[in-house]
This record gives sequence, C-alpha cells and structure tokens, in this order.
Amino acid sequence: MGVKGVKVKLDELETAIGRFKGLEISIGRVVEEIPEEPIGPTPFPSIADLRDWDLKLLRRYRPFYMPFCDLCCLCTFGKCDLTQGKRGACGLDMAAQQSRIVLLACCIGAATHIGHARHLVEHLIEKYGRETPINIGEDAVEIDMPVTTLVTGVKPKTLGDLEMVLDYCEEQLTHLLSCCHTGMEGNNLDFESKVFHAGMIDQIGMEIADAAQISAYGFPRADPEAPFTEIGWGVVDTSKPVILVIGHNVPPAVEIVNYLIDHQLYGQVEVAGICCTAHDITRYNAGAKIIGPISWQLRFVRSGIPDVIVVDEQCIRTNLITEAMKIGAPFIAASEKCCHGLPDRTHDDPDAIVEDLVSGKAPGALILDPDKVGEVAVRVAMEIAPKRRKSGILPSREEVVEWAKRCRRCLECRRACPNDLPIPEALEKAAKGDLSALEALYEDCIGCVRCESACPQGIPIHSLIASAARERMASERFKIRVGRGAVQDVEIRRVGGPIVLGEIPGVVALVGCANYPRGGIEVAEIAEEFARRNYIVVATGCAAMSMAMVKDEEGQTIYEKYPGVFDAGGVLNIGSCVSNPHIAGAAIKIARIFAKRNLRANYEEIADYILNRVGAVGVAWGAMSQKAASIASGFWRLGVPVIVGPHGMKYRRMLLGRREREEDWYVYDARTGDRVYVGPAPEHLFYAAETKEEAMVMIAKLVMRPSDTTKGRAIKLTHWIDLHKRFYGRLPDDLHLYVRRKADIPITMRDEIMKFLEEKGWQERPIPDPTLLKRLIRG
Amino acid sequence: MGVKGVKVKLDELETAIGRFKGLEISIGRVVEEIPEEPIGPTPFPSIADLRDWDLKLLRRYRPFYMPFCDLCCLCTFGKCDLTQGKRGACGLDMAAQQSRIVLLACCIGAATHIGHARHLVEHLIEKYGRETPINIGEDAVEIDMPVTTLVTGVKPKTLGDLEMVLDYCEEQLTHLLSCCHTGMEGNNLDFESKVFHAGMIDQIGMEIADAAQISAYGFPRADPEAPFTEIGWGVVDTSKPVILVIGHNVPPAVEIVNYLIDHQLYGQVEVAGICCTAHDITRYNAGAKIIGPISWQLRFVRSGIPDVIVVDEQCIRTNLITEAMKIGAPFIAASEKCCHGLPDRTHDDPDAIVEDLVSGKAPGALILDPDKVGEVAVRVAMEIAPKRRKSGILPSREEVVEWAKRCRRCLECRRACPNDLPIPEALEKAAKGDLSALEALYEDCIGCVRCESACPQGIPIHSLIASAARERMASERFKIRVGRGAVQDVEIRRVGGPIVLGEIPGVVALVGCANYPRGGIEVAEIAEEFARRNYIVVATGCAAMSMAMVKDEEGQTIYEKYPGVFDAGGVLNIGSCVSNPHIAGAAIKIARIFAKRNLRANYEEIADYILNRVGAVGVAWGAMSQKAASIASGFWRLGVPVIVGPHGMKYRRMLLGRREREEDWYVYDARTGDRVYVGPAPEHLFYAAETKEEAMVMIAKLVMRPSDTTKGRAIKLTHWIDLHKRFYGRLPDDLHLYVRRKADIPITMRDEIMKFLEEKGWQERPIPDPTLLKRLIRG
Amino acid sequence: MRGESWQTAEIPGPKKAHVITDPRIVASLIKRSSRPILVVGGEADEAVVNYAIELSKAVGMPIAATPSTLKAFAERGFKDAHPFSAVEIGERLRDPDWEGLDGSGQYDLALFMGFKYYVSWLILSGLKHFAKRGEGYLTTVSLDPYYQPHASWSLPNLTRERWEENIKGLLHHLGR
Amino acid sequence: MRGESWQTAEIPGPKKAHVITDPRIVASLIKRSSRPILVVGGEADEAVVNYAIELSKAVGMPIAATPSTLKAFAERGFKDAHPFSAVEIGERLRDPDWEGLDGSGQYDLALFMGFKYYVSWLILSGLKHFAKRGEGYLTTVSLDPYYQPHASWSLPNLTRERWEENIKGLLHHLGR
Ligand code: SF4
Ligand code: SF4
Ligand code: SF4
Ligand code: SF4
Ligand code: SF4
Ligand code: SF4
Ligand code: SF4
Ligand code: SF4
Repeated sequence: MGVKGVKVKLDELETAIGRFKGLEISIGRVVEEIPEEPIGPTPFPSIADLRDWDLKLLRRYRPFYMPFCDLCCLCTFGKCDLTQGKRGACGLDMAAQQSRIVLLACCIGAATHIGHARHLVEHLIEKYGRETPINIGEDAVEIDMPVTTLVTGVKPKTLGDLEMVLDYCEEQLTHLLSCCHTGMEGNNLDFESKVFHAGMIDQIGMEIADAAQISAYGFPRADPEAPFTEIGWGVVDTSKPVILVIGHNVPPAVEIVNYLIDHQLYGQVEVAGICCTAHDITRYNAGAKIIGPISWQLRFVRSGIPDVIVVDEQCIRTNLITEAMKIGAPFIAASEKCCHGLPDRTHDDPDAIVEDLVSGKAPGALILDPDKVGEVAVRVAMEIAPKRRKSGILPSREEVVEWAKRCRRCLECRRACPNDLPIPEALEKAAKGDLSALEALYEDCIGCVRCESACPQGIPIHSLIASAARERMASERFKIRVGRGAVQDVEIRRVGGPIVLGEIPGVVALVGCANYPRGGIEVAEIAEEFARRNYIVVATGCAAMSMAMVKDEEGQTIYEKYPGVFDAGGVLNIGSCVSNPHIAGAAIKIARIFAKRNLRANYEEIADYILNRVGAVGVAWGAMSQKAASIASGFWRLGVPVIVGPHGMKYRRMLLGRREREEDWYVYDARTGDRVYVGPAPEHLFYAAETKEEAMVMIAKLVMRPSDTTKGRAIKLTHWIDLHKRFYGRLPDDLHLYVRRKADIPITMRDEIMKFLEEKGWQERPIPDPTLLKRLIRG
Repeated sequence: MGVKGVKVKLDELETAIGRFKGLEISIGRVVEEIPEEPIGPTPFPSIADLRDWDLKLLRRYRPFYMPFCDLCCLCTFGKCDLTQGKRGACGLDMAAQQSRIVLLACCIGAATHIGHARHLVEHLIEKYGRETPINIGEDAVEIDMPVTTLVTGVKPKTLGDLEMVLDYCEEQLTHLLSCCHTGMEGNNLDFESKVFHAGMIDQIGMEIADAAQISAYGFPRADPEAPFTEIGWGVVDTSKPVILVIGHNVPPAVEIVNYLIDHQLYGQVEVAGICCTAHDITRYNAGAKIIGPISWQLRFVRSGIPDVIVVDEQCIRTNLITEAMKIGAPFIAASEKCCHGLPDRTHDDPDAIVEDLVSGKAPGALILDPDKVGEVAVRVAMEIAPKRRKSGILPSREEVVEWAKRCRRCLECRRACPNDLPIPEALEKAAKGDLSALEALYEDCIGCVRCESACPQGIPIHSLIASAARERMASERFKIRVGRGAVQDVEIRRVGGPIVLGEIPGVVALVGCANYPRGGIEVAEIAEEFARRNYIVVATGCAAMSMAMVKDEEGQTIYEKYPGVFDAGGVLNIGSCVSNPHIAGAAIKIARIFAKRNLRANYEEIADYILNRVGAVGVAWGAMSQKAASIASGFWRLGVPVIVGPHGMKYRRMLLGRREREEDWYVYDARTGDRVYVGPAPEHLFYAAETKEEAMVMIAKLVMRPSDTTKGRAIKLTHWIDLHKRFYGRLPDDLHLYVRRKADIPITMRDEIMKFLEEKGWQERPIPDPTLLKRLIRG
Repeated sequence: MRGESWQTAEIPGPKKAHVITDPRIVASLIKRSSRPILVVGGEADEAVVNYAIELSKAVGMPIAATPSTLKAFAERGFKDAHPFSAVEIGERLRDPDWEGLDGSGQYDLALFMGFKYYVSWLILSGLKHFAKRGEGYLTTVSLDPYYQPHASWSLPNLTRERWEENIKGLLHHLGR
Repeated sequence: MRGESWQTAEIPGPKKAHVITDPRIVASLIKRSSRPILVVGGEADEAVVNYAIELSKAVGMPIAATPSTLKAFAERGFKDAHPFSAVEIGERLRDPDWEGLDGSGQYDLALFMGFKYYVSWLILSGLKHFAKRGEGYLTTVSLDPYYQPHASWSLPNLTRERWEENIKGLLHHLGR
C-alpha cells in the first residue's frame, strides 16, 4: 500500500499544481486559524512541555512498582539483576526499569493505534479523496476532534488534514521509544512523565482513526439512537455461509459487506466479527453480527461454524491459522502487520486465489487490498460453505468423558491457567460422566488455552470446556446497540452542569479487553449497578460487548433497558477501542461548553479542570494489552482516574494517592490564591481492585471532585456510603475526609455520619474554586 | 523545542507564501525528478514491499534462536511459559517471540537514531536555515545520501528536504513497533522480515543525522586526510578547567566550543568527550579530545578530573548524576530524552543557573537549549575549577589494600560480572599488598560496576581496579584521526573494480560498542591484521576508538601507521555511530559507480548486487545496544554479513547458512538464466564468534562472494587459509566448497590444496554472473 | 514442586523466598519482630479469617484487611482489622516513613494470607524490591498454601489439609 | 548455590537442568544413548581437551570442537574432532534433519564442555527449546564446572578440584 499511496500522492501533486523539477517546498505544520479562539501555550507539545503538570500529578499520585521480574534483559549487557537496589550495567535501578517497561508498553500501544490510524487514513484518502470532510456528528458536534485540538491546537477539516497530525504523533512516538534505549533516561518520574506523553499521543491516534472511519464510512454520528444488532455465540445463522472477521482495522470487513451489497448477495452470507472489527463493521452495517470479545476466538473457530476467517490487525490469536486449518476454513490475512507466513497474493487474479482456497491447495492467503479481500472472502465462503462439514473440532459429550479419563492430575494445566481454574478437579468429575464442573469453568475461562499447551497428555481442555457448555454457548443471543461515536454538544450542554456540580454522580467508562478474573459478567454487574444509580455509563471495546452478554429476568440486556443517551442513567456503547477518545472528548467538551475554557493547545488547563471538576472514572476490568496501558495513561494525564482488575497489577505499577498525607491534597483557590485542603479527591490515578465489589466502591469514591457542590457531594457520598455499607458492612473509615461542610452530608444518614464525624474531630472547611495551576488564580 | 520548532515553521510559512485562512494544502511526498535516472520499483517501501527479498535471504540464512528467557512477559495475559513448544495466551510460540524481541530491540535502536536525527535536523534548521545545502563531500561526492536515495528514490538537497524523509522513517517505525503488540504478527520469518525493514529505516535515520551535521557544522567532508586528535584517559590537561561531554547528539558540545571561541577562551578550557559526542565534537574541532568509549565513563568521572559534566542522549550511564555529585562536578542534562529528574532551567537566566551550580545549591540542571548549555557549562567550569578538589574518589594504594581485606570471598561480584572476572582472587592478592592481579583486570573490565552493586561488603571494586591501573590509565595517550565521513566517488572508482573482482580481498567494518569479552585490544588486533593484509578497514563509534588505544613498538597507533584513504591497506575512522551509513553507502556506490546500476528506489537489485559481489563484512565485537542490533539488521538486508563477539549471542538469534546444504547455494546466472551452484558465499549473515581468532578466520571467509574472479578468489583464499592454518593448525575442512576452478587456487599452496581437493572428489565448476533475482536475467 | 512458583510462569529472579519447612520458623520470626502486621487479602474465606483472628490475638498483631473481608471480621466481633486494599497496603508498607495503623511507625514483619496467587506475588515483589528498612528490607511471610518466591519466607505449595496443619502448628507455637 | 545459575542474573524459566549429583548419572546417559556427541568450546584448556579425548575414546563418541581448539586435538593425534563453532553446531543440533558428522543422522545426546558460561547458556537454551527429537527433545549435558540450567543435566557449580574429580569419576564409570 505504501507504494500505491506514494504514487497517488505524486499524481495528485502533478495534476494539481503542475510538474516539479528541483522544486523546493517547505513542509511545515499548517495551523489553521480559528478566529474565535486564540492558540494556547502548548501547541504540538514535545516530551518535556507538559512535564511540570506531570510532576504535579506524580507528586500526589506516587508510583508503586511491583516488578514482574527481578531482572532487566533489554540489552546484551544484561541480563542484569536489579534486586533490592542493585543497578544494571547501564546504571539503571529497579524503579526506573519498571517505569521504562511501562513506557515501552505504552509506546507499543500508541504505535498500534497510530499505525492503525495511518493505514486507515491512507486507505480512506485513496478511496474517498483527501477532501472528504471530517464529520463525526453532523451539526450536533462543533469540535470534531477535541483531543487533537486540545493537544495540538489544530482543527482538522478533511481526511487530508489528518496526515500532518499523524506526522506529529509518529514523531513524538519515535522520541518516546528512543527513551527506552539503554543509557537514556535515568529517573523513574521522568519515565512516568513520558508515559503520560505516550498516552496523550495515543489518544490523538485513536481519535484520528475513529474520526476518519466515521467520516468516510458514515458510521453513526454521535447517535444516541444507534441501531441494535445481535451479539453472542448463537447469533449466526449457520445455514448460510459464514465469514468471520477478527481484528481492529475495518476496511477489509467493509469491503466484504460492500461486495455483498454490490452483488446482490446481501443477506445470503453471514458476516460476524470478534473484537473491534466486530464493533466497527456493525457501525457500518447493523446487519453484521458480533460474536463476542477476544476470548471468544478459539471457542467460536473450533465450533467449525466460520467458513472463511479474515483477520486484519490487533488482538488476533497469533496461531489462529493453525486453528483455521483444523476446521478447514480458509484464512485470509489482510494486513502487512500480520502476514502469518502466508504468500502475498495481493497482485494475483482473484479467480486463482479463490480456486486455491476453495480447493484447499492453499490454507490461506495474504491479500493487502481490502477490495480484493472483499471479493475473495465472499466468493470463497459461498463456494466452500456447501462442501464444508461445519462440525468443527469440539468433542462430543462422550469424547469429553474419554479425554477426561486420560487426565493424570498433574496440575500443570491449573498452574498454567491465568485464573487458576480448577481444571483437574473438573476433569475428575467429568471422567465420571458429570460435566457440570467443566461447564462451570466456561464463564471464568478467557480462552487462552495455556492449559492445553501445558498438558502433557495433550488434552484439548478448552474444547472440553466449550463442549460441556455447548448449550449455554448456543443460547448466547443478546442485543447490543452499535457504537454511537461521540457525545453531542447538546448532551454536554444538558449534563455539563450537573456533572461538574456533582448532581449527576459521575461518568463511568467501562473499557478495554477481556482478561477478566471471573468472567465478563462482572462488567455487566458493574455497569448495571451504576446505570441504576443514575451515573452515566459509557463503554467501548470488549467491555462494551461483555456488558451486553447478560439478560435480566425480562430477557433484556442493559442496552435495551437503558437509553443510549449521554445523561444520568444512560448506557452508551461508544464503539470500538479507537472510540475511546470520545470519552476523553466528552470530559474536554464539558470544560469547553459548560465552562467556556479555550481548548486549542491548552492541555494543562483543561486537564486541571477535569481532575478537579469532572467526576469521570475509567474502568478496564479486563485490561491486558499494551494498547490498554496507553489508553489508561492518556486518561491519567487528563486527570481521569482508571481502575483495573487484578490482572492489571501485572502492568507493574500503580499511581496511588495517600489519603492520610494531608499535605498532598491542597489546591489553589482560583478566586483568592489561597492554598486550601480539599481532601483526597480523587484519591488514586491508577488503581487495581481485587474484586468487583472493591471496584464498585472505588468507582463511587473516585468520582468525587474538589469542585462538587454540597448537593453534588451529598449525592456522591450517598452512593459511596451505600455501596460501602453493602459490601463492607460499615461506614468508610475515611469518610470525614470527604465531608467538607455539614451540607455535604446526605440527609438520610445525617445522625450516623455526624456521630462518626464527631469521633474523628471533624470540622467544616471551605469549598474552593480548585486548581493546581498558580497561573489560573484570578484573585 | 517542539513549540519553538512549530512556531518557526509557521512564521516561515507566513512570510514565504502569505497568510493562510482555511487554506487547504496537500502535503505529500515530493519526489524530485533526477532526469538521468528513472525511479525504481520500490519508492518509500512499506513493510511488505521487500518481503520477497527478505524471505530469499531467510531461506538461506536461517534463524537460530537462543532464548534469553523461557518466558514472555510483554502483556498482562502473561507471564507465559513458552518452553518447548508451549504457546502463550496470545498463541505465540518461542520462535515468534524471540524474533519479536529482536524486532522490538531494532525498533528501539532505529527510534533512537531517527529521533536523534529529527532533533538534530530541527535544531540545525532553526540555526542555519531550511535551505542549508546538504554537502557531505563537496565535489568529490555525487550522491550525498545513497541509502536514502536507494530506499526512497529521493535525493535531498537541503536540510529542509530531510524532514519528509524523517516523516517516512517515523511512519514506518510506528508500523513496525505496532507489530510487537500482543495479537499481531504470528510467524517468526515475518517478524524477521520486519526486523530487516527496521534496520533499513534505521540506516536512513543515521544517514540523515550525519548528513545534517556534516553539512551544517562543516565536519570533514569525505576527507582521507582528516586531522588527528588525541584519545585516552591521559590526554586531558588537568591544569585547565575540564568539561566532559557524553552522548551522541553533538549540538550542546558544539555550542560549548563556540562559546569558548566567541569569548576568546579557546584553549583555556579542555573539552573532552566520551562516546559518539566525542567523535563528533572532534569532527567539529580537532582541538577537542576523546577520553574513550562508553566503558571509560565511570573510571574517568571517578578520577575527579571533569569539572562539569554535560550529557545529551544515548549511552549515558543512567545514574551518572550520582557519580558526578560524588566528585562535586555539576551535571548538565541537555536532552528532553534524558532529564534525570533535574529541574528544567531552560528558560532561566544563565547567571542564576551558573550561580546555583557553582555554589553547589543545585547538583545539576536540565537545559534544553544548546546555546545556553554552551554558556553555562563554560562559565561553571571556569568558576568552579579553581575551587574544586580534583582528586576524585579513586582510593589510594593503601586504601585499596584496606578495602581488599574486607572481602569475604563470597563470589557475588564475580557472579555479577559479565566477563566473569576473577575479582575475589585478585582481591585476595591485593589484601596482601600485591595489586598486580587487580591491575590485570583493567583491560577486560567494561566498567559496568555490576560487581559493586552485588558486593555485600560495599567494596568499590571498579574503583579499586582503576586505582590499581592508575599509572597505566594516566599514560593512555594515543592519536586518532577524526571521523572523515563518507567515501569519495573517486575512491570508489579506484577500488570498485578490485573489490568486486576480489583483488582487494575485502572491506572490514569495525563498528559498535565496547561490550568486549576481553578488552578493546582485540579490536585493535583484528584491525591491524586485516590492514596489514591489504583489506580496507573502516571503523566507527566505540570500535574506532578502541582501535586507536594500542601503540606499536614505534609508539604509533594504527591510524598513524596506515593511510586514511578508502583503498587497500587503508584504515579509516568514518566517524560516530550515525556515520555507519557511509559504509553501507560505499557498498551501494560500488554498484552505482562501478557497475552503473540505478540507485533510486531500487533496493532489491542493489542488495542482490552487494550480497553477490561486494566482499564487505561488518564486525561489532562489543555490540551491546539496541542501536547496534538495528545497525546490524540494516546491513543484513543489504547483503552484508555481520560478526559479533560472544556477548552478541544475547541478541537471541543468529542468521546462519548451512554450508553442506548444497541446494541453498544456487543462484541464477544473469547471462543465461541457469541455476548455478556457487558455494556457501557468504556463508552466514549474522554470526557470533567466541574468540577473536574465530572472528578473524570468519572475516576472511565471509568476504568471499560468488562473483570473485579467479584472481580475486585466489587472493581471498590465501588470506583465509593462512589465517585458518595459523589459528587452527590446518586447512579448512570446507575449502573445496570455495574453490570453483583450478585458477582459484593460490599458487603457493597449489600442491597441498590439490591433494585436499582430490580427496574431496572436487570438480571444477562455472563462475556465473550471480543474482538471486529472476528478473535480472538478461539472457 | 513445593518450592516452585505455583503459577508455572511466575519466575521471580535470583532472590527467592526461603521455604517454611516448619511453622516454628514463622513463630520465631513473629516473636523476634518488634512490630509485625498481618495482611489479609480479598480471597480470604471463612477459615482464613478465623485463623487470621487467632494469629492476631496470639501476639497482639494488627490486621490490614482488604475491605471486602471487613464484614467477616466485624461479624466475628474482631476490632483490630483496618481497611486497606492490596495495592494500598502494599504502597504503605513499602514506604519507610509510613506511620502505621496506629501512628507508631512502620512494621518490620508483614505476614500475608488470603490472596489470589498473582496478586500477592506482585505485592510481595514490590515489597521485596522497595520496602527499605534501614540497611535492609522488610521481612515478608506468605502464609497461603502455595509458594510465593517474592516473600522472604513462604509456605510451599500445599494441599488444603497440609496447609491447615501448618497454620494450626503455627498457632500452637504461638501459644494458642 | 550449587544448583543456581553461576552468573547470578541468568535466570532461565520453569524448566531447569537436573543437577548431576553423581557422575554415574552421566555415564548411564551416555551408555543408554545410541548416538552421543561431545561438543567442546573455545574456552577449553589443556585439561578439558585431554578429558574430552578420553571421553570420546571411552565410548567412541565424536567431538564437535570450536575451530580454535582443533590445534590442541591435532597435537594429541586425535582425529575425531570436527570443526564447528558454537553457533554452527548449535544450529545443526537443533535441526532434527541434520545428517550428523558422519552422515548417519542426528544425535540423541549432546555433552558440552569448555565454554564461556554465557555462551553455552545460550546454545543450551536454543537446544532446549528447539531441538526436537520425535515427540521429545535432545538430551543435553553440561560438563563444565558450573550449573547450566538450560541443559537437561548439568554439573553444579564446582571448584576446579571437585570438577576434576567428577570428570575422572565419569571416565571411571565409562571404564577408563
Ligand atoms: S523481563 Fe521478562 S523476558 Fe526478561 S528475564 Fe524477566 S521474565 Fe524473562
Ligand atoms: S538495559 Fe541496562 S539494566 Fe537492562 S540489560 Fe541492559 S545494561 Fe542491564
Ligand atoms: S483456556 Fe481457560 S481454562 Fe485454559 S488456561 Fe486459559 S483461562 Fe484457564
Ligand atoms: S495438565 Fe492434563 S493431565 Fe495434567 S491435570 Fe491438567 S488435564 Fe490432567
Ligand atoms: S478491548 Fe482489548 S481485547 Fe478487546 S478488542 Fe480492544 S484491545 Fe482487543
Ligand atoms: S504477549 Fe502473548 S506470550 Fe507474551 S505475555 Fe502476552 S499473551 Fe503471553
Ligand atoms: S565493572 Fe568490571 S569487574 Fe566489575 S562487573 Fe563490570 S566488567 Fe566486571
Ligand atoms: S562480592 Fe565483595 S565480598 Fe564478595 S567476593 Fe566480591 S568483593 Fe569480595
């Protein structure tokens, strides 16, 4: 695609402006003038430009490192033992090494989104033209790309404008990655500041990707009424040819749908997706279906249902091609990033490719042209479907029992299982014909098949679990609203006040992957709890899917029960992972629309606003990827705390406030310049909870902000205390730190709380106009 | 600097073309027309565009993986145990994981060079203007940037032109890094192909950096007569204030020299460097001095000699600031990449900074403005020097003995030492007053101080060694020619034929870091051996320094003994690490000038040419960094084999040919199209030698190429056999594979070899016009 | 397998916990400690909570408990359990300057029980590397039924029965 | 320390070499092997070369030697030493399809001696992970005086004297 891209650009240049010999062009960044708004202090910030802000955050939210390994093995001076104060051959100590690894992860994550955005923008420009307007919300959205505008100062108008912003992202990313080199940065807090920078750049990358695809493909544009589609293992009509699309970069899937439509085949072939490509293809066409999050890959492939598997990039099981071969489904790789050893057929005649795939002469093909993927995938699916046995490789009930008998109880599977699932115990029962214990593992199993790798007996454990849960899987049919994209200005206008004042108790963003400690059902429970309490619940990616996969007594999913509007008690599927910046964007737009703050290149002020006023919290209950790490860090810098599940501790460091250190919780009162104690709100910036209960109580706590009005604080306290009592059986020990004035106290609990406060020697204190930035003091 | 850069660009844009409101500009890549040369097939190649070529190489040179760890810990699905065929939670197996780690290392390495180039170009444009012409060799060089032209098809003319090439590099790098994400690439050979791509992009990054600094700063321009300067621990005049500069990005060092000159202080202050900044500051001003390679950092700092230490980026000991504090030398960090926790004083009054540093109020400062660094460093050095005790922290002889007595022979130091040095044994002697064994460790010690970290007694082992070797260190005074930069076209014209025909037996490039298994002296020995034999010896980076640090009986260093010209028996200091592309460029220019091949966007053909015809080999005896990894991979794709020292095995994989697999060594005869066996030449693409002897024999072997004329082959065989006999005591077992015709046999060994060949049943075979590319067949 | 990481891949590094071969070892660590603390995690079941209370009472040692288990402690009328989540108590135990639950300063011995394997694996790692105590480091003890290499001392991988025996033995040696 | 990596940081992973507690173990591995090979590295001194020759002769086992040591073998009139550098022999031993030194196919047992610690550490790692032999993997034995975790079997960390005793014991059990 690179060559093609370049040629196109050259042609355009030649046609548009003439022919160039020895032409000298200054290619700089064109910052478009927005007459109504001056440019802020930090346009296109480089690594150190926001370091002061970062260090402010890091002084309060101190890194707690939990090394995942005692060693560093990043260069051939190593391995170096960094245990207990030892330094590596380059002088590095363990704190710096851990923060460096976090930076590396965030760079990989950001690179993935930015690279994805680059490929997408290139493709869409080629297909729809450079002048295609950015339009993510019709007239309902004034600033299409708030993160980009906030960070860089520019306001891209067309697909073509996005390229220079990507140039900036790639440049910053290159600098950041270089900081991971041996013999570069030495201070852990400076590494952390760079982590924040990576997260911020990542947000731009994601924003570009989603803005481009919404604009060009006509995805729902900030639509609270985005249509419903189906999700679950059981939604596919197996009587039709089935194309399974997996990944994140949607063009090949779009061209599959286009080919179907163009050839009057629409409705005759099922297009079903896993991971974000599933989100995005349903945003393109709600007739497509979603199988589920990443952990559904193997169980669904092994079922034998897909006739063709098309993968683009990200979150693809890396040996999926061997699984595809086992069920006789041709495998099409559609990205240069994931070639999977396949021959490059991009420039071959589609007839020849179809023939090779259908006949089984070739197990798969690499096709780097989405249009050709569309044609080949459909044709292969239609030709192969009648011939394929769709039975897959899930063992029958009897076979399960036979396999179970082979188990020697060596425990290797359990010791390999990330969730320590009691497999040997379940097999012991299964060997006796009772599959219930095996079936019970289904919900908690993330489909990683490390157990199978570890089993010396070669028992296909995951298939056994899936088989035992076959009926349950087949009945998985749920409704999900497709990703709506951004939040409308009018919605912000309606809720901005209530959020900042605290009357809408908070915005809870459920994002990220499916590395759940105890199944996706926990995400659904969290969502339900807060929706019921009139928080605004927004979701993206795998979490948005997991939430949908539970029904209430009436058979309704959360998306059916709650409206899709950004308002108290709304439950919003925002979209895929790259839709995350719409969540950041909503927070930013509150500052813009409600508080009339300037956005352009004004990062620090807006982050300070959000940290002190916007009660938003991110929850990535199953976060596992480097992308999730960079997404989280983008939120940190912006002042939005993030909670992860227990596996998230493997990111190796938390950013924790210390509620009892009074000195950490002073802000300026922007009206007077006084330093004022505001209590530990929000208490943490990056926190891992062990249990969903702990997460829920922490969510309710972290949405409190210094600027809450007494009414708002009372509402937030009500929920926090209520949850705390329910799950922990008593009042929070640190409640007094969050009650500023008597009026903060929820009326219904007045006596109990007053008694508590008296014991603590509590006194009323002022509620300032809070900021951490001296320059914002007006008085 | 980011902000500043952007503003400048904006201003320029405003002045030059007018004022833009709502301007729409198509920013594409401007490929300048070179009338005499058409554009080749792969301009600005993307990841998969050269994959065919890569797979050709990888089928012959197969990866041998040597995992440095059984685990993968790159995401929170992990750690995953990948032992013996097990797969991680993402499906990855060990081969893919190892190649992925190599890719990650190469991405980090490439990012470092590209980021360095970006900062340098930004700075130089700001300082000297966008129109500053690229000029690396006056009239003696036609194509200033052969790698860039080869890869992209463009021929940059000015500093400003370099930016769009950097955009391309950053874009590709982003894509490559994203491939390291969980759930992306799954095939190890595809990872390896991406490794090659990273290496190729890295070469462009380095080429840009060096072209920019040569052009703007007027470094020697392809000058065989580049001046001499001094190198060694003992070259500094300690009666003067001493500024020590460390790193790779030379602007701060340049501005130190400029400040001295502008203020008539030149000659009153010593400017001495370590690592590549040392190379580059001596290229700017040969009055500056070189202390030594990276491993000299601690011993020199601990001597107490530097009055001020200025670090920019790369290869800086990450805790150097604490070492600086121990000797009371202010520490100035000059790059946003290496802030070391210091306060940002970039915008402070120099007087205030100087005052704080001289008084000791602040141990150091972060100053992100090279001009200000120049002023502050000089002023601080001059003010502080008279007050400082220069005695450092190296213990006296008596103190050494006292420390040695504290040793408990626990062996922890030795077990931590990368070179397994017999420290406890040396201390046992030292405790009795005999420091000779300690002194003997000096040469083999790479100054990593892992021993000190490990010692439970807190013995400053490295300082003890340095102290024991104090006299030897103080007498280190050698001559080195400063980096000459590129090779002239006229030199290529002279040697192109002899090299391709094999009459100049080869080009040996000694590059890379100082992670030596047995001291830098081995590099000097290798260099001497091949210079004496009339190979062309070129060197960069730490290796170029180490070579200089040995004198012959007449007290001459290798640079004094051999001419600096690119010709048989020449010994060339090319420059710093970013000068490496001049070596690649020389090989490329042989194809261009001698063979009249087109360069523009014609990568595959030129690499094929080099692989089959240009007897060049890279040796990175002390390679340790991620940069060294990416540099090596840039050479691999271009068809230049690389040998590393034994520590290089920690890069985790080799690319090894199998000489006995006949089928691997066929090429096309471009004249006839026949497939012809050419013997295993070159045998390996990436090889680690255990000993310097093994390396030397392998160098002599790997310079053989299929296109050698009989005369050329005879010469190459002479050297190989001679070295083989000298070191191994007999003829090579595989000699018959390298003799194609009787005329190949060196006359002096005719009988012995004929006898050997007869025993092997050898037969004459044709010498084709070799190529691996079918499309190059003319017949 | 006794002294190997329970989760196969959780290989620590050169410094690994001593295996507690006899509960007397723990008893004596506790007795020699001037300020011990018991940390109870979110996986604690009834038995763990009961044993924790016994342990606490045996030597007057306070408990930092993951909030979710607070209810269980309260139900048993136990007062000396203080709510800290795993990462919160980890971060505090790391800090040499933390004032402790009672304001009297840091602890010199921390015992862990009731955790998910990988959770205490990581918390203990954080403490091993960063919980400075003068010239040395905080002593940590894992009392869960699997080997925790990042602790200073750890029980080996044990069946539930053998684990209970060990804890009972420990209580016995503490005079309960 | 006997069964710990000699270089402190070279931690391998879950699968670690069995410690050779008695040279008889190695003798019986050799005797049970149908095609053993001895690999000698570039650090081999005189003693190693002599022992290697003895070992080779004891069971008629060929030697793959780093080229730099060839001279020493030749000087002792030993013919069955074949020149392969560390990485070259590693790459070949990995490949199930390699024909061997004599064209009769792969080996099922590879013994290593005379290597820099980190060199055989890495070669053995490559073999551990990739040297497939049917359903299993090549058996490797490290005979150098330090523990090599990536081997199947390794001597522990030993003093020179204890090491010589072990090698002599091995030769003895092989009937020399
Ligand atoms: S950091 Fe990861 S890969 Fe490196 S040694 Fe530790 S576990 Fe292994
Ligand atoms: S980067 Fe530093 S700590 Fe890591 S292996 Fe290299 S020298 Fe050791
Ligand atoms: S596939 Fe399921 S049961 Fe198997 S290891 Fe993974 S999570 Fe555990
Ligand atoms: S690894 Fe296999 S044999 Fe062992 S307990 Fe698990 S299922 Fe049974
Ligand atoms: S939420 Fe995570 S696992 Fe799911 S698609 Fe996004 S990145 Fe992949
Ligand atoms: S990247 Fe793959 S192999 Fe590595 S830790 Fe994650 S899931 Fe495991
Ligand atoms: S400083 Fe020298 S002696 Fe000490 S560990 Fe490093 S190389 Fe070995
Ligand atoms: S680590 Fe220290 S005490 Fe131990 S042997 Fe080495 S110098 Fe002696």
